[in-house]
Amino acid sequence: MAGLAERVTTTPTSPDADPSGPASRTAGGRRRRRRGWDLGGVPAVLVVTLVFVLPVAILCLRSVTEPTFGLENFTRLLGHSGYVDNIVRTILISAASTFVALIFGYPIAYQMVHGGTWLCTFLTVAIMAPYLTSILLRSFSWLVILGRQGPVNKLIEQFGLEPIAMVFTPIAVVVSLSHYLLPLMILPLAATMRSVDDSRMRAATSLGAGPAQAFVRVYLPLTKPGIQAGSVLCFVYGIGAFVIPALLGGSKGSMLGSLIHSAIKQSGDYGLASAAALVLGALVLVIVLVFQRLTGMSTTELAGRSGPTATRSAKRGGGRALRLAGRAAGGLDRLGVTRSRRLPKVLAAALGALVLAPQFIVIPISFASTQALIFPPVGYSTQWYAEFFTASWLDPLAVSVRVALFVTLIAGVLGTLAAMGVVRGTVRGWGASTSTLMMLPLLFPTVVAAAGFYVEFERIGLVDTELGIVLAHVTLALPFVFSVVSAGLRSLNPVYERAASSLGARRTVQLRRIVLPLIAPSILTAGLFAFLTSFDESTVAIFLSGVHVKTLPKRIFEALSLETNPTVAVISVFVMVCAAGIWLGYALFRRLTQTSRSNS
Amino acid sequence: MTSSHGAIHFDNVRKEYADQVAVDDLTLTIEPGEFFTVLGPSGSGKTTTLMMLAGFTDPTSGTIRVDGIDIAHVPSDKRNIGVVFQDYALFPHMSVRDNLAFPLEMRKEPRKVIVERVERALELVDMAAAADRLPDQLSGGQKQRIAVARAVVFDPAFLLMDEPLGALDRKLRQRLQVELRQLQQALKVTMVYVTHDQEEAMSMSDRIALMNHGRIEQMGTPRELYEHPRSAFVADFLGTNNMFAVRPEAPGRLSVENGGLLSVDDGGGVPADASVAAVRPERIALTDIAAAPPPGFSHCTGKITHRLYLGSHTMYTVHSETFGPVRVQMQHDDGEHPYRTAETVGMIWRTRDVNVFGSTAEG
Amino acid sequence: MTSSHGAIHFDNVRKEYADQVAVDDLTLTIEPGEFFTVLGPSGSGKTTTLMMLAGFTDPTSGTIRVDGIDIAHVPSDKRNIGVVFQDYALFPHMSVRDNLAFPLEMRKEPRKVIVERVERALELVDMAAAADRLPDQLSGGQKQRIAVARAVVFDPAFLLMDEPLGALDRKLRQRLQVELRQLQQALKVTMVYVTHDQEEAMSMSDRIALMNHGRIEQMGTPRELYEHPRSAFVADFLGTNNMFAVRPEAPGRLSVENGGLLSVDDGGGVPADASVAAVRPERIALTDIAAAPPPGFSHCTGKITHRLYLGSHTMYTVHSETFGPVRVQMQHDDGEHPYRTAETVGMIWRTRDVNVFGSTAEG
Amino acid sequence: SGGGDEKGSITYAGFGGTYQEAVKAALFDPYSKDTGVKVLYDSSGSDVAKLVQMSKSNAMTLDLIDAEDSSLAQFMAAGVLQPIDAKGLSGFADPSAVTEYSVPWYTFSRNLFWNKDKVPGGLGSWADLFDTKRIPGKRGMVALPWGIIEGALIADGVTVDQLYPLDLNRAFAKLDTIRDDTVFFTSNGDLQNAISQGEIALGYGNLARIKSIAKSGAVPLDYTWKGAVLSVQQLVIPKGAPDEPDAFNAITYALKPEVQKAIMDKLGYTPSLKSVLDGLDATARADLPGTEETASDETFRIDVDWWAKNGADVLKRWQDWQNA
Ligand SMILES: Nc1ncnc2c1ncn2[C@@H]1O[C@H](COP(=O)(O)OP(=O)(O)OP(=O)(O)O)[C@@H](O)[C@H]1O
Ligand SMILES: Nc1ncnc2c1ncn2[C@@H]1O[C@H](COP(=O)(O)OP(=O)(O)OP(=O)(O)O)[C@@H](O)[C@H]1O
Ligand SMILES: [Mg+2]
Ligand SMILES: [Mg+2]
Repeated sequence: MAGLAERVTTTPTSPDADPSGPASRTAGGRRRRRRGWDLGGVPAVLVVTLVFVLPVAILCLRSVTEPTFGLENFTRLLGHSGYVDNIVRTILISAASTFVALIFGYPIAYQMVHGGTWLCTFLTVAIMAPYLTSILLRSFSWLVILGRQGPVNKLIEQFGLEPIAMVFTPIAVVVSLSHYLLPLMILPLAATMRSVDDSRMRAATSLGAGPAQAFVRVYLPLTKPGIQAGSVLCFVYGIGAFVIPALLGGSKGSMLGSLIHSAIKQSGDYGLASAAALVLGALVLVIVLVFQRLTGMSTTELAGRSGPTATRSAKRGGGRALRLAGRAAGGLDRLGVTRSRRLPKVLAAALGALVLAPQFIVIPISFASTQALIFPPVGYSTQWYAEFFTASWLDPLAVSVRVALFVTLIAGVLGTLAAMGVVRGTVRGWGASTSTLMMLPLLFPTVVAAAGFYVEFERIGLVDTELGIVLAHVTLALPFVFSVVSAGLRSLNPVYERAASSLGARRTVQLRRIVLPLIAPSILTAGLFAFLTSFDESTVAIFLSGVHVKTLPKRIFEALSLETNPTVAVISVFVMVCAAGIWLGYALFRRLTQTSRSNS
Repeated sequence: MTSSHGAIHFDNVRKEYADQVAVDDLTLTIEPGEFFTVLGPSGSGKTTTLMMLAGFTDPTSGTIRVDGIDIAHVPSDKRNIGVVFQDYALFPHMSVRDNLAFPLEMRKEPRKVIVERVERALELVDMAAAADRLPDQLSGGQKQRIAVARAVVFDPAFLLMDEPLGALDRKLRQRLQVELRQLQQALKVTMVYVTHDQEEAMSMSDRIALMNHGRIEQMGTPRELYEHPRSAFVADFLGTNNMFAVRPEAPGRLSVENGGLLSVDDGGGVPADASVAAVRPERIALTDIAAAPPPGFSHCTGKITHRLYLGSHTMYTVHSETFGPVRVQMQHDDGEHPYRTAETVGMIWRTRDVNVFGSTAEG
Repeated sequence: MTSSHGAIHFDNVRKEYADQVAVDDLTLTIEPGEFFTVLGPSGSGKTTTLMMLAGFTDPTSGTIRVDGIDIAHVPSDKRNIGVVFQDYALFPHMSVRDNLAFPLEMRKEPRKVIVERVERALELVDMAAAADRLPDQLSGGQKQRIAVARAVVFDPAFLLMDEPLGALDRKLRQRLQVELRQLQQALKVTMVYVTHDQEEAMSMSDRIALMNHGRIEQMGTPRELYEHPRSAFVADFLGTNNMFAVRPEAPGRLSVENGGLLSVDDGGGVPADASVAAVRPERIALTDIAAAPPPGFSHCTGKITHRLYLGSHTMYTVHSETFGPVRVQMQHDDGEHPYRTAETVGMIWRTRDVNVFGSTAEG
Repeated sequence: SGGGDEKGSITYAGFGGTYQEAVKAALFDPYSKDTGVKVLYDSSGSDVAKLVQMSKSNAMTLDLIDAEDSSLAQFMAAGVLQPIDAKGLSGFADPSAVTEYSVPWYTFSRNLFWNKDKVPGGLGSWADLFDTKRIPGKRGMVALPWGIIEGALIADGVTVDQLYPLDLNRAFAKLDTIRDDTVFFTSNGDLQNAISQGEIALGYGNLARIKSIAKSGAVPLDYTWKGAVLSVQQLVIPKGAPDEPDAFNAITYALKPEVQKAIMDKLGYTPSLKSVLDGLDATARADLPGTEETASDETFRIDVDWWAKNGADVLKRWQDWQNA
C-alpha cells in the first residue's frame, strides 16, 4: 500500500518534483520551509485512526480470539469450498459490475462534460437521483424490473423468447450493483474529462483522425486516469456490497459482504465476520496492488493529470490494443456512422433515462392503496403522503439532514486539508501513509466497521447520539472527499500557487484565494458526495441509531424490513423532487446569469 | 475563380463571439503553392481566421472555398491540412516518435515508411535525440519543434501554422524559417502562416495580409507593404518609422506640428486630408551640419539624445526643434560612427522617401 | 562581496533533473539596479535559473545570496520579487483587475491606493478596456501584457521575467521594451530578464549572460558580446555571422577550407588552434569588381545567389569560389541597390573585423 | 446512553412500525396512563446480536425486550437475561411456555404458503415443500434455522414427538435437496416483497405477513395449518436493565385480560391467558395459531431449552451450509 500511495506525493510533471537521490538529500535542509502542507493531513489522520482504525482493529482481533484463541475462523473460511466459492464470486461480480458501470458511465460522463447545459443537468439529475433513494428501495425496484413479470421479461416475451430468470441470480446483482456504483465511476471520469485540452482533439482531427479514431487514440488515453480511478473505486466499493446481493442474489448471487452481514446480524458470530472482513480487506488490497502494478496509478489518484506515469502504463499496457481499436474506429469513421453530433447525445440521454428507470417504479408505489410494496399497486391513494408528513418520518428526516450537513462540513474540511497535505506536501513517507489511511474506510466492509463502531462507541456513550453517527459517517465520507479533492488538486497547475507566492501571498492566503476557488468544483463534488454518503448510509445508522436518534435510512430500513410501508417510496419521490428542483433552479440561474452577462 | 490545386478563397467571412467581432468581412484569395502570411497585432483575429480554415470554428457568415469547393461540410479530418497550434497540442501520452507517427498511422502508411519519415522529420527539427521523450519532458521551444515536425510529416496539401516559431530562440527560428520556406517550396504546399513578427513575415512570405481589428488593412508582397503602405497603421506596424503629424501647407509641402516644413515628392500624390507623414530611420542619413541639401532631398538639424547599440546597427534618436524626435538608423559598416550623444548633427533624406497618409496614425 | 541593496550572487549553483543537468555550476553576480538578461537557446537552463532565484525550485547544490543573505530559507512570498511567468499564470477565476489588485491586497494597501495603482498599471500595458474580463477571454498576447502589469504593480525590489514579451507583436513588444526599461530605471529595481531573442537582449540590457547547455558562455555588455565574442557559439548566436572553417597558414593569415586566404589583424591575437573565423554581414561591402583593396582590407569576388528583402535592408548571399557562401547586409539608405541576383560582385571588409576562435562553430 | 436512566421511564425493544403502534395502543398507552411510567420505543427487538453486544459491554439501555422463541433461546444461550419471578403470574393456556427468564404473552405461527397461480394443488405438508420435482418454483424463507431444521426432519419422515434432539446430519442432508430452489431472505419484509412481486411461488413464513399479502391482492396466496410452527412471544428483561421494577410491572400489565384481548384484536395473535382464549367463539379460534381448531399432527413448537444449549453450534453449521 505504501508503495502505491507513494506516487501520490510526487507530481511527476511539476518542475520541482525532484526525484529522490543524493541531490535532494543534500538539499534537505532547505526543503523544510515548504513542508507546511504536510501538516494538513494531521487532523484527518487523527480522526480516521481514532474513530475508524482503532475500533475496527479491536474488532478484527476477534477473528483470532472468538470463539477461542487461534486461527479457527480462518481455517473454517478457507477450508470450506462454499466460502471459497463465495470469495471468488464476490470478485467476479464486483469486476463485472465495475465493467458495466464503466460502459454506462463513460458516455454519460462525456456528455456531462461536453454536452449542453440542459443535457448536463438532466444527466446529473439522472445520476444523482437514484443516489438519493435508499439502496434498500432501489433493490426492490430492480426486483420488479428484472422480475419474472417485470418489463424486461415482458419485452423478451414480445420477441417470442422464453423469459430469463434474473432475480436471485448474479445477473440481478450485477445490474443493480453497477447501477449503484455508477456515480462513483462518473465523478472521477468527468473530472478527468474536464481537464482534457480541446486543442488536443483538434490536433488529432487535423492529423487525419476521424471522430471515432481521435476518440480512441487520443481522448480515451487522456482519460485513462479517470477510468482507472473510477474502476478501482467501483471495484473496491462493489466488493463490500451486502444489501444488494442479500436481496437480489439468492444463493447463486451471494457475496462476502452479505455473509459478513448475516454472520453478525443473525448469528452474532463476530469471529467469522471479522475473519471474513479481514479476508475481504486483504483481497481488496491485493487486487488494488496488482492493478497498480499494472497501471502505475494510486487509488487516490482519481483524476486530473495524464502525467508520465499514466503514459508509461498506457504504453506498457494498451499501446497495441489502442492501435488496433483505433483501426477499427477508423473503419467506423469511414462508414460515416460516427460523424453525427447528435448520436452520442441521444445515446447518453437514453442511458440517463435508463439509469432513472428504478425511480419510475417508486412513483406509483408511493400512491399505493394498501400497505404493501407491490408493483403495479392494486389501488391508489395518497395516504402515504399524509403519513410522510408526520413526526414518524419528519423527525428522522431532520436528523439525517442535520447529520449529513455536519458530516459534509467536517469531512469537507478535513479531507481538503489532507488532500493539500498529500498532493502539495513534500515528506514522502508521510504523504503515502496519509493517503493509504484515508482510503481505508472505503476498502473495509462497512458492516464490520459498523459493528466496530458499535462496540467501542458503546463504551464511551456515543451510541444513540448524533455525535456518534456524525463521527462514524465522517470516516466513511473522508475517502471520497480526499480522493476527489486530491484529483482536483493534482490537475491544478502549481504555477498559480507560485505566482501567488511571488506576489506576496502566504500559504494560507494561497489556499484561500487561489487554490480553493480553482478547485471549487472538486470541493463541491466532494461535499455532495460526503452529504449523500451520510444521508444514504444505513449500515452504520442501523447499529448506532437508538431510541433518541434515528436517521432516515434507519427509518426506511424499518419500514421495509418490518412494515413494508409504501411511505419509503414517498420519501424517495420527495428527495428526488427536491434534488431535481435544486438542479433545475441552478441550471436556470446559470443560464440567466450567463445571458445577462453577455447582454451587459 | 480557379480550380487549380491548393487555392483558398474567403468570401465575406465573418466570425462573431458573444461580445465582439473577431473577424470582420474577410475576403481574400490564397493562390496554390503560395506562402501566405497573416500578420497582425495581438487580438486582431489571426488565430480565428486559421481555425475557421482548419474547420475547428464555423464562420458566423460567409463561405470558405478550397479549390472551388465550399468546405463548410468537409470535416476537419478530411481536409488534409497540417496544423501547428499556438499551444502545441502535442499528445502528452505519446512519445515524440509516436506523436509524429500518428498522422501517418491515420493514413495507413506501412510501418517501414512511417519509421523512415518520422526519422526524417525529427532530423529536420533537430530533435532526433529526443524521440523517446514525452512532451512533458521537453522545454517550450522543443515542444514547438515537435509540433512543426508533426504537421509536416504527412505531406499535407496545406499547412496552417499559428506562430509556430514564437517560443524559439532567434537562431533556431531563422534556421527553421529557411527550412520551412524550403520545405513549402519543395512540397509546393499552400502555406497559411500566422505571425505577429513582421520580420518573420517579410523574410518568408510571398504575400502578407496585415490584419487589424478583424479586418485586412493591406494585402500584398512584403515590399509593397513596406515601401507603399496604404495607411499609417501599416507604415507603423512594419519596421520602424518616424511618424509626423502634419497638415497640407502648399502643393508638395506639409507643415509639421512643431513648425517644420516637409517637402514631399509630387508624384506621391499627397491626399487633401494628409495628416500623417512617415520617414523610415534607415532612409535618413546623419551628416555634419552642412549647407542646403541637393535637390530632391530634405534636411534638418537636431541634437542626439539617445544612442541604442543594436549590434549590426545603431539607432540614434535626434531631437529636432522643428520635427521633434527623429530616429535614424545607421548600419555598422565599419565599426564606430563618429556621432556621440548631445552632439548636434544634420539629417538628410530624399523627399520621395516620405509617405503621407490621410488618417491618423494608430497605436 | 557586497551588501548594497538588490545585489544577487549565484555561487556554484547546479540543478539536476533525473536525466540531465539543467544548470551547471553557475556563478554570477547581478549588481543592484542592473538590467541583467539571461539569453540562450531553448533548453539552455534560463527558466530553471530564474525559478531557483524566485524560490520555486531548489538548487541541487550551491547557494544563491541576495544582498549577502542566503535565500535558501526565505519563502518565495517573502522575497518581494515580481515574476512574469513564461505561461502567464494569471488567476483564471479573477478578473484582470482582481489579478492586478491581488499583490496589493497581499500588502494590505488601502482600497483607494489599490484602485489607483491598478488603473495605472492597466494603462501602462494598454489594457484598461479589458479590466473586467477574465483571463480566458483574452488572447495570448493580451494575457502576457496583464502578467507584466501584475508583476510590476506592487513595485517589487526585483523583477524576474521569463520571456514576457514572447507572444507579443513586435510593435507592442518594442514599446513595452522601452517602457520596461524605463520602469526599471525609474524604480531602480534589479531586473533579471530571460529571453531567447538576442535583439531584445541587446536593446534592453546592461549586461547579458549568454547561456548554453546550462553554462554561461559569455557574460558582458551587449557590445562586448557582439563585438568581442569569446567563442564561435557567441559569435553565431548574437546577430548574423559568416562563419568560415579555417586553419592557421602564416602569422596573420588563415586558409579557408575552399582555398581562400583570410588576413586577420595581428592585434587580434590569433590562437594557435584557430579553426573558425567570423565576419559580420554588415561589415562587408559590395563593390564593383575592382583592384586590390587598400591596406587593412581584405576582398574577394563572387556571384549573388540570393537576395532577401527585409525592409530596412537587404541580405545578399554571394557565392565566392574561395570562401563559399558569404552573406552581405546592405541597409536601404536610399531605396534600391544596384546589385541583382546572378551578378558578379566584389566584397570588401576590414581585416580587424575578422574574429577568430579556437573551437568549432556550433549550431 | 438510553432513556431508561430517567426515573419513571422504561425502554421497550420491539419491532417498530405498525407492530409498535399496535403494542403501544394495546399495552403501553393504558400502562403509562395507569402508572405514570413513560415508555420509549426501540425497534431492535430482533437484533439479537446488537442486544447481546450491548449486554456484554455493560451498557444495557433496554428494560423490556419482546422476544420470540428463537431469540429467547439465543438470549438464554448468551446468558444476558434477568431471571423473572413468575410465581405470582398464572392462568396461562400453556404453562410450559413460561421459563425462568420469560413470560409468554401471545402465540403466533409460521406457516407453509403458496401462490395459487403457480402451485395450483397447494401444499399439504413439509414433504411437499421439499418435493421440487412435483412442485417446481422458488421457495422463500427467512434465513433463520429455527423451524426450518425441524421442518426438514418432518419432511424426511421424523414425527413431531421424535424431533428432539435434532438429527442435524439428517436435517442438513434433506435441506441440501432444496438448496438451489430456495431463497433465504434477511428479513420478513424482504420475503414479503418478493412474494408480493410473484418471485416466490411457495415457502414458509410468518402468518401475519402471509395474510397481509393475501389481503393486499397482489398475488393469490394461500396457506395451511399443516406443519405450522408455533412461536410463543415472550417478554424478557435483560441483565442490567436500568429500570427493572417498572419493566416487571409492565409484564404483569401485559397479562391483564383486556390487554390480551386488545393484542389479539389488533395483531390477530393468540392470547396466552386461558381465560381470554376460552372466551372466544369457534369461528374466531378457527384461524388462530395454537388453538385446538388449527392444531394438526405436524404442528409443533421449537424446543427452547434444546436450542439454548445447541443453538450456537446449529447457527454455525447453518451459516456454513448456506454458503456451501
Ligand atoms: N472563444 C472566444 N470567445 C470570445 N472571444 C474570443 C474567443 N477567442 C478569441 N476571442 C477574441 O477574438 C479576438 C481575436 O482573437 P484571436 O485569437 O483570433 O487573436 P490573434 O490575432 O490570434 O491574437 P494573438 O496574436 O494574441 O494570438 C480577440 O479579441 C479575442 O479576445
Ligand atoms: N521538470 C523537469 N524535469 C526534467 N527535465 C527538465 C524539467 N524542467 C526542465 N527540464 C530540462 O532542463 C533543461 C533546461 O530547461 P529550461 O526550462 O530551464 O530551459 P529554457 O532555457 O527556459 O528553455 P526555453 O527557452 O525553451 O524555455 C531542458 O533541457 C529541459 O528539458
Ligand atoms: Mg493567436
Ligand atoms: Mg524557459
